[in-house]
Amino acid sequence: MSQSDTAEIVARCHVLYEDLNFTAARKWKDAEPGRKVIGYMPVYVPREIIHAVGMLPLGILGGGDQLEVIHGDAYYQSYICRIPRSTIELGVSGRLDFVDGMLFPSICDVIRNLSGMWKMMFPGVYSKYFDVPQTYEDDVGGTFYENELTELLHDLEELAGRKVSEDDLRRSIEVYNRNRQVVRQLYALRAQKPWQVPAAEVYLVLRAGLVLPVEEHTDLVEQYLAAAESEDRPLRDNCRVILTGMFCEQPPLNLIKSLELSGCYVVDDDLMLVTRWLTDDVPTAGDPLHNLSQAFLHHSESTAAKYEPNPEEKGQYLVRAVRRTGAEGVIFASPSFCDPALLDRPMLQNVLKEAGIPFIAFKYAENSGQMQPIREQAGTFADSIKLWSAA
Amino acid sequence: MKITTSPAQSKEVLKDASMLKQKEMMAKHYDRLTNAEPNDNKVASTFVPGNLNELIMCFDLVNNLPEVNAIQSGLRRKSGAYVMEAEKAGHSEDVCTYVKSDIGMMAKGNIGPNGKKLPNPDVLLLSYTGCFTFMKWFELLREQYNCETIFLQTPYMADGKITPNMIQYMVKQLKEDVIPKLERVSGVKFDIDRLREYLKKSAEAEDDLVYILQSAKNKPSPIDAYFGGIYYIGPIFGAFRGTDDAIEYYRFLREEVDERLAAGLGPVTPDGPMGKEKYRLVVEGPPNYTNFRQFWKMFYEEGAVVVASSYTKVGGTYDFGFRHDPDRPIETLAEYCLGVYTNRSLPMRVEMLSNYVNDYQADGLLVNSIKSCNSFSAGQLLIMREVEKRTGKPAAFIETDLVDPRYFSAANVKNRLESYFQMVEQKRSGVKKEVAA
Amino acid sequence: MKTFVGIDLGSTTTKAVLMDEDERVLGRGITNSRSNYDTACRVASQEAAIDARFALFRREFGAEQGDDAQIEEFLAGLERAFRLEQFLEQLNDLECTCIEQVTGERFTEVAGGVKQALAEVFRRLREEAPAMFAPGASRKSDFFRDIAGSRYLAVAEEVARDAGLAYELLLNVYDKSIIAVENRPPSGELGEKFKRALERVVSEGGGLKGELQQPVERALDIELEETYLVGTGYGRVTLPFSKEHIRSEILCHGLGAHMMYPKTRTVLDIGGQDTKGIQVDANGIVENFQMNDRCAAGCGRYLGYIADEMNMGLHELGPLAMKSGKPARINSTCTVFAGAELRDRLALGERREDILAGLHRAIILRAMSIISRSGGIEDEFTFTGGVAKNEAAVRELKKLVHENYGEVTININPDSIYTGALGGAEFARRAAEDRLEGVEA
Amino acid sequence: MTLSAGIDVGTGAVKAAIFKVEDGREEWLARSTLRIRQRDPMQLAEEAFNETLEKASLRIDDLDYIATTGEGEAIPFHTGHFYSMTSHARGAIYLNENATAVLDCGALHGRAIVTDKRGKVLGYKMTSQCASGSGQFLENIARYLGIAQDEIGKLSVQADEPETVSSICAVLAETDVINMVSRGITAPNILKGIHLSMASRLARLLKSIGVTDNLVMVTGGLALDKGLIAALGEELAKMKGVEAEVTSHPDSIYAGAIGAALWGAFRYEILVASGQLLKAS
Repeated sequence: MSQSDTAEIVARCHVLYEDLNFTAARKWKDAEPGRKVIGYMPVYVPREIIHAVGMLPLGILGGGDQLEVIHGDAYYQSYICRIPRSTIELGVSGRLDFVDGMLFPSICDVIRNLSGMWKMMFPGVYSKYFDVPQTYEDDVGGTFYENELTELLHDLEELAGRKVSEDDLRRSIEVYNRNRQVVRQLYALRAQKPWQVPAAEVYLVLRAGLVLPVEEHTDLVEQYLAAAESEDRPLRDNCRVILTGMFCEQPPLNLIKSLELSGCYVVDDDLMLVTRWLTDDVPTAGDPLHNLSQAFLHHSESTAAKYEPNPEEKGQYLVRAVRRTGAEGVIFASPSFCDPALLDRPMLQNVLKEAGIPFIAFKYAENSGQMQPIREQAGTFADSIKLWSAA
Repeated sequence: MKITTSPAQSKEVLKDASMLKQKEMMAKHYDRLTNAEPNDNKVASTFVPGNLNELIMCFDLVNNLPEVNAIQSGLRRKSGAYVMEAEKAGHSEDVCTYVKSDIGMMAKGNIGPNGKKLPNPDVLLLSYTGCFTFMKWFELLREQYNCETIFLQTPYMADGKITPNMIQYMVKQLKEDVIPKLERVSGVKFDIDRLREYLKKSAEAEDDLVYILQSAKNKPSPIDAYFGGIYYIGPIFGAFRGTDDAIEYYRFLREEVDERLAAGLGPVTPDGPMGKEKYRLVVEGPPNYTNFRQFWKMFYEEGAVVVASSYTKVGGTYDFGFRHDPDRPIETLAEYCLGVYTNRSLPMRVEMLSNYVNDYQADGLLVNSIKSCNSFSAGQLLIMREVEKRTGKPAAFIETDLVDPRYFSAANVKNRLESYFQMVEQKRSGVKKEVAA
Repeated sequence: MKTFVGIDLGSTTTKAVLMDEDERVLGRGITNSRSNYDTACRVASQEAAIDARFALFRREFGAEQGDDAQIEEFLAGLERAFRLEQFLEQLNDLECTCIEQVTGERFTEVAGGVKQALAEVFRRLREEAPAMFAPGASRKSDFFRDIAGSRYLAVAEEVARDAGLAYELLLNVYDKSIIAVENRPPSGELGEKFKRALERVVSEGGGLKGELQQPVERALDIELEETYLVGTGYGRVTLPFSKEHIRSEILCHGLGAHMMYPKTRTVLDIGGQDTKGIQVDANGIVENFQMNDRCAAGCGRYLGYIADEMNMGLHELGPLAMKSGKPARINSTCTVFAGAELRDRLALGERREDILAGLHRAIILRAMSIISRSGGIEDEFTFTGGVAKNEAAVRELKKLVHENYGEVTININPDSIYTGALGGAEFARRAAEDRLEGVEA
Repeated sequence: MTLSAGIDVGTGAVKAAIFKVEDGREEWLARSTLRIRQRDPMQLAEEAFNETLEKASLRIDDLDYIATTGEGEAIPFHTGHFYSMTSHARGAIYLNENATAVLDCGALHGRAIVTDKRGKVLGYKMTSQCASGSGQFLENIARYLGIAQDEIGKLSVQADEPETVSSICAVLAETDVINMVSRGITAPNILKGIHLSMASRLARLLKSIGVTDNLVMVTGGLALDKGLIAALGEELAKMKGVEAEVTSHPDSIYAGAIGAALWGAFRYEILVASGQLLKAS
């Protein structure tokens, strides 16, 4: 492994990020006959299963701020968030014509309905609404989820024309465990030295993981980690914040950059949760689907798309994250018109209030162009923490 | 013909006898609710789609429906202030106004339509059927009331079918979680025969409901299946399913409809019997409640009658044969929840609406897209296009909101409706002229 | 003679079309829509009637448009002279009104100075007026408000500076007066004005033109009977017409486009505050339509805000945008925030033409969505409304139409702004015909 | 003694102020404001700044801290930048020591801020989305009605039956207003209606950040609009649990520049005290 510097790695990730034609995934597919690509939307799908049948899981997170939406708007009213329209645009414009299947996980009503739209608009393509349990007892939600996983596996096996053994699944879990480990290291490093690991870079490095084969991505993260640790970057007089509330439609890169420009180091975030959804390694011994199900039920991130059965636990994950990372405040940034995130927000804010943690909130769309109001709000937040941190 | 002037509301409003009866029932129910505490009754809050009224009654719980409260607030023009109240408390302008109206109402003292304070619920029965927002709604209520919350997940019918896994999952939730918790909260032991008894009564009323809704296949239609339909579904989608009251109401309503049918009459509007039926429409989406009469008037003034609507299926889809089945009491509850309109996939909805346009001989589909309800609204433009394609009938699209008056622009809606009616008319006369030539 | 009138009361302009019994357009008139819809209708009708006179003159000469260079030259001269007459009449009105406004607290100490300044401003305006209506002169717009307004502001700034007066005072007097003057359209004494204009033309030219006087007078004597009127457009609900005289603008635009281009199947209309995509059949009957929703982002008014922000005339935006080779990517078409976005980008060093080109593209992208909603584009495609005159918008539209729908014929008529009124006039003609035949309207 | 300058680059105007702070005493030495009107704000900022220097008889080297705020991040000669809500909060406290809440009413955005007595920001929020409740919208309507900026307030307070604007989009709201004129609604009632709808948004903003019985200082371009102040008072009075009073100050438009200058001095003293910076003189 040759030593690259961060700029080089980030530049490569940036190219992948901006590529709305998914050239990397197309190349992967064309490299061997019979290869198949399965697209998935945020927040979480069990990529291990797709990997085990030899397919490439391709994360599709909307069109960002560079895609011109011409047909997508024809399907959505102005009060619906942006991601489904840009996703449809990607589909209608042929940018996803190499994708052999689409998974629409259970996020919200909009993405749920998009699954049905996809069936009608692209009848030749496998598409599935991937339902997950909102109850977490092993016997109830667990059984339901294991059955859902089995169904998905069967579907994919049929699509691939091959059977998958338990060992195949275990190997894939192992591969993803490895990826989860390096991503956890990356987040830990940033929490420790945020000036060495800018938020926009972390974001780009992770985004690359949605279009690259996981093995390649693990290498890339490792390279970045090594490079980031060896470089010396100037420490700025910034405050430390956690960025939360963006569990589906991702903010434009400029927004993430603007936060740091206006004086905030991001020490934790919930961007692209799929990469960190399972918080621990998934055991490889025993029934792999059961293990995946157990991990989902008992070791997964909290987010607005999930029901919290225990009222005492509501929002505590944020407080814990603040303590863990030494953050001085929380920035809620949520997509406009996102019912789950925006309805969750007041409850989370109450928890933070109780814990005496300062916070601010604003909304964005993946194609927001005006960063001035964002800079102003984040800047004021940073100002007040800086001016009064000792007071 | 039983047309009576309602003395309670403004004097010019005309109502059928059935509407008056229904109003009485609702009033009685609200009194039961607001008297729950002195009468030592316990209260369960739950939602309309997939509501388990029969089960709730098994535990002597009074059924409180926050959605219906929000509707009542909308009709009484209070929802605007409630929504603002919730926004003041930090809720986003972007989110569901049903939720905000409910939360704003609590903040302003939780006064029900009868002017008395609504009780705090003893249990929140969160059945999130066909709508994710319900989940957040009850998390918010739980934060407020700090009471037992029971969660029932209804899997989405994404592939157009009910799988054994879905039924099994729901039955397990009901047996292992919902029923034991309801027993604990109410102190009443679950009696499955009692449930069977209620389910039997449900099915009886459901038969009459289907008859009434399908009477719109006649020309002229004796009912308006949207504006009138909202009154008709009230009891069975709410706290009355499984009661003798409901059986009696639907029998009464059926007779009323039969009378109009026999006399060849159209529906009764707030301004009296409707004039000549000029347009027959199928409507997709919930209505607007803040300007309900003004909205309805835009239709009947032009001679437009709604012959079928999807909104009258949110609390259960009965016209394809489903009835609550006393012989499979728990499974039938699961199937009921799974089948409600918003839990159906988009292809299923397209199928249903296309069939309505054809079966009810409608001139076309009108979509009333509601800002608040993504479960309904996301994808409606495609639904509209597909139904047009399949039926060859033109469709139109308007946008309002359930209970947020800021999203009802009368001029805007009227402009589109007028354009739509004129377009239908123009097409017809075009056809006529071609035939004549 | 019998005439049929269609009036399209839009949110920014009101258009009228006068049609004869043979489905031929006699005249077109346009004016600013204003707070008083009755007035807007009256002015537009009057403008159409004036225009119709020119058609009648031509008929009296037995000439088709453009046939006879001499006659065309004469008629053009006559029109300029007529416009000048009308302009001067309104200018006088504006002056009187302005002077009346010089009262109250804010003027206590400066009333004399302001009145003097006003007199000077209007003297200069009158002086330069004939040049504005000289052959070949270009005007910012044809509306009194725009012509007088832009010149007033320029002249008043000079005069105020010379007199050491606050420019704001003169500005305020004007802002107050212009509405009153607009709502008081020029007198209906058209015959008189035509005669004065004729005299002016004769006195300036002489010779042959004397012989033309008789046919002109004959044409002036023809009475135009308003047989049936149909109103449409945004303001139609407030029109003082009964229901059978009102048609939805969707139907009118569909029919109007069909009349101009009978093979039209898809119509795009970008108006001041709404954008419509309409599908019509072979008879001009509307099959489907979609409009923008509750938000007026990306409609014509957007360009108005941009023009204000850039201190440019609306007509100047397109040409400047055409100079760009690299349009900026603009993601927000919210009209009111347009100014902020513009400033943001200018501050970042982007070029004005690139930003403008990006803004034009953004408008057209939004229109493309609405067309897509209404069912896409089928051959032939007709683009109507005020924005159809903007070359930069048209350029983006053509590009996007061809990229997304292949080779389709794109029709843009110089009179496309009158499409709705034209449809209205035809509905009026048909209604009168039906009434005659006893067919139910 | 600390000498500091604040430069506030806004959407409509550039403001500059110079302060002398000694033993907690704050002395306002000079001020200057220039309207932007399609000129380069950066150049104007320099002009305004030079004007204040001249008025205070100072040279740029005499200043210990030059703070920018608003859209002034790009001014090359600044020592530090404070975001506008930070500086408005401080400016408001300076103008009235009891003002622990601030409403900054600018052309496009409204900003609500709550502070403690020292000007420490405790909470804040900005309006976003459509602009029908913005100052820009009000300005457009006033121009349409032929009313000068400084007359708006006076007319608005004469309203007897204010007409509310229903539309959410500013462009559509404009049409609403045109309809009102044609229905014979008077200018005072129209303006008051707009003021009320703006005020209602702003009042909600205040409530949502926890304003209860604070004194609210209105700053920014609309601070001197009596009509808006009155409407705000009415809207707040209607609000349960809020006893806030609204006030303004003739120097309200300088709030940002004042705040920036004072925070600059504050920050400078911290830096000196913590040894991160050596005092020049």
